[in-house]
Amino acid sequence: MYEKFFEKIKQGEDIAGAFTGDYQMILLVSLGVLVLFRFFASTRFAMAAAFIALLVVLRALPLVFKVSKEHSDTFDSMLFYFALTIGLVIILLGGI
Amino acid sequence: MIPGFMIMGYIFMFTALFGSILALIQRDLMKSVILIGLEGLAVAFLYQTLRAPDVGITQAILGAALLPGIFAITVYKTRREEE
Amino acid sequence: MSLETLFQPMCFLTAAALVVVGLYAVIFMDNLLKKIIGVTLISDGVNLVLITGGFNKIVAIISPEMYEQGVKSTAFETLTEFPEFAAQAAFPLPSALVLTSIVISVSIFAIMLALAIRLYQHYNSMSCSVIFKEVDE
Amino acid sequence: MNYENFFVPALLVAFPLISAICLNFIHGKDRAVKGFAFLSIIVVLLLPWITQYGVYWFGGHPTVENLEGTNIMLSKLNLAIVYNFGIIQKIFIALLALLASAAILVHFTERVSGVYTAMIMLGIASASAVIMADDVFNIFVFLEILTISQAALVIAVGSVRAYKTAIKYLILGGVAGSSILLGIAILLGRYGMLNVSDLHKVITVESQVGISHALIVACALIFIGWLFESGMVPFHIIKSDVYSKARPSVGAFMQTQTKFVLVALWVIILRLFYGISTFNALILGVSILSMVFGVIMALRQTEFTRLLAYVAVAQAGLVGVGLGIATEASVSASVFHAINDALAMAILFLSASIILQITKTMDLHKMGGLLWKSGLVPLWSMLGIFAVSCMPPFNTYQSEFRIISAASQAGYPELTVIIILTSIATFVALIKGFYSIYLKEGQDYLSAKEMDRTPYSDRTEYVMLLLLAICLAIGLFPQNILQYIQQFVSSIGVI
Repeated sequence: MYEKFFEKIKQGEDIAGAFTGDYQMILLVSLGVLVLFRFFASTRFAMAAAFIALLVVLRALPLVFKVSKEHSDTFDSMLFYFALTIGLVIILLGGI
Repeated sequence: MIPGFMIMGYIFMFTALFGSILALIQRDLMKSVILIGLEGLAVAFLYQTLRAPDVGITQAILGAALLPGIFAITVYKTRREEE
Repeated sequence: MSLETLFQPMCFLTAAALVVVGLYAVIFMDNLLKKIIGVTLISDGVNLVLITGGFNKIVAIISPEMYEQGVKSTAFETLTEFPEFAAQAAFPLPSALVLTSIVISVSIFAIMLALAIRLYQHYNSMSCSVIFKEVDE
Repeated sequence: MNYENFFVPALLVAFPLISAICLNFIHGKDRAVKGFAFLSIIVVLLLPWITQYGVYWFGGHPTVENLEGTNIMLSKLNLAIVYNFGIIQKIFIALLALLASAAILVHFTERVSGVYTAMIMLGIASASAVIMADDVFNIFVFLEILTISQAALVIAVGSVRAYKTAIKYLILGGVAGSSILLGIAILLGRYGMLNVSDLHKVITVESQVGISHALIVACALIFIGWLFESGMVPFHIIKSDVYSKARPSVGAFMQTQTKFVLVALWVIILRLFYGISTFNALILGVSILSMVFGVIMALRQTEFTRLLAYVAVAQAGLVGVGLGIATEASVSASVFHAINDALAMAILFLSASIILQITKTMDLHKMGGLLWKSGLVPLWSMLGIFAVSCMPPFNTYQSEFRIISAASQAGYPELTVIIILTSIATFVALIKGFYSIYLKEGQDYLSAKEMDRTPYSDRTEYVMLLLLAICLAIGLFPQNILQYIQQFVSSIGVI
């Protein structure tokens, strides 16, 4: 993981921002899992699930570069996420 | 006995649908613009059979004449073949 | 089920097909002009949904039997031909809405096509994979 | 002529539209454009304060009573378009007018473009119509006009990148607008009416039996339109792109529009679809995602306006978090946050406008060392950074504190952690931008001695000072505005 960051430093990218963003991602994933399971299952199960999610995220670090790669300005990715959202929203609201 | 305007309506539905699909699979953009005009006209007549004649007139002017016109100008200013 | 009763559902199906074809064009077609054509097809389909909903009193603000009663009540006694007309007439509100929405969508397409011409003059191509390629300028 | 009933709420929409049309016609005649623009700015700034409160029925059709012998479900039915104008609407429209006039005045120098001013007027008209209207179709029409005016303001920059952004925005906007219209068509086909209050009554009666599938599909379609208009998660990329490609002063105006439209449209969809069980959870999830992704992407940017744009998107996500929790305290806090954050972000966008005038670039790698070159602007923008990242004396602190306490009261203690970390990350991102612009050393243009002569617009600085003063005033006396917001939220009636 250290090497991955080191490569990015060599490429002249900003690392302080990347670290902050990474903390944010770790918190988002683990706390998001915690909230989800707390509402749809028991609290104890939620804590276990959040711990597992935390471990998975820590193994997959650094996440920020992957996230920012997905946030490109290309039209194709925008339309892809648009189409994904139309489906997800209808499913999640409980129609069809 | 099925009324005559409904038979016409089925024909217009068919035209609109196939016009739109054919417009999208053309390689020649001018042809697809003409087919889009056909689709707009079919939708305009469909409005007429659906008892909305005022919308039919507006759609015939805007959707079947003006819009293909602007599309045709665009195709004329850019390239005609799809790469 | 005769063709007569199927007329309105078939109109809805046509509109749905137009929307689906348009969405396909917007998402998957590469040519910029075809993407814009897809947006026109979507808006045509949505307008057709509105107009078809107004046909044949499917709009259920009033139940049909009660509507007949209301029309035949004392308030409308002098209008002898009115019940017949009211039984056949379409709901007028969607027509008014569609008029507005057609005009707005045509103006949006005009702006889009003007932008497409400008982009073509710069990139000499109408392909989205060329125009929207990510390059650091 | 009856002067008592002259300043009706419809004038708030009608006047900017008329002035936009006139400005379009006199485009090219510079002095006429300048005079007319100045006049319409004054009128637009004054109009919200002299308009009467109340409900406005177009065409003078108030309501009809129940017809004898028919089966209309409602006791009263609105026949025409209805506009509501209360204190909250007045605050929203007054702030919109303030920032719009700032966007016009900043570029009020040698040649004033008539079309550019007209598009800003169109933006005011459409946003205030969305804020006031109580009619679903009227809202659709003005959302489309809002999309057109925002795209036109991006096109006005005139570079190829701006054209690319504008055409992407227009295509996505066309599809999202059609999605809203399809939702309206389903509502109209099922209930036969367009007025939100009437629909609310009918849906309330119907939902005692059960939620129909048609209502759920309509909710999904209108929800997608809401996502586009408010720049939530799948659309945060294009929304931030639009903010950053337009001129920075126009960016300040556009993020204000987006935040107010977010709140206004949310009130309407909540009144229609509050019966659907997963609706609030969906809004909450989308808002958390756009908050976190917005702030992460802000940390990664190398262009100052894009950084500010992503911060604006993240703050809109924070507003959405409060709305998604949907208790009375959280909703009033987040409506308050929408107002505060629109003001605070506008300060930073205006400082970006000054920097653009001085350096002619927005790339953070090419800037640096402006601290002693730009007067007191660094101080104001530092205060603006404090205001955006929710530091105590400013107004955003008050509202964010209320959102956090409402979240922990409503049973989401995890959210408080995410919100606090978001504001810290916002601060880091903005300080990074501040460092690169003002403190970093060693750029070529500093040694070229051209910097001392580069003027920047004093007007922008005055507007920044005015906004800072408003921010401080609201931060010191928050209760003065918050009480009206609490009245407004309790008058929605479904939370």
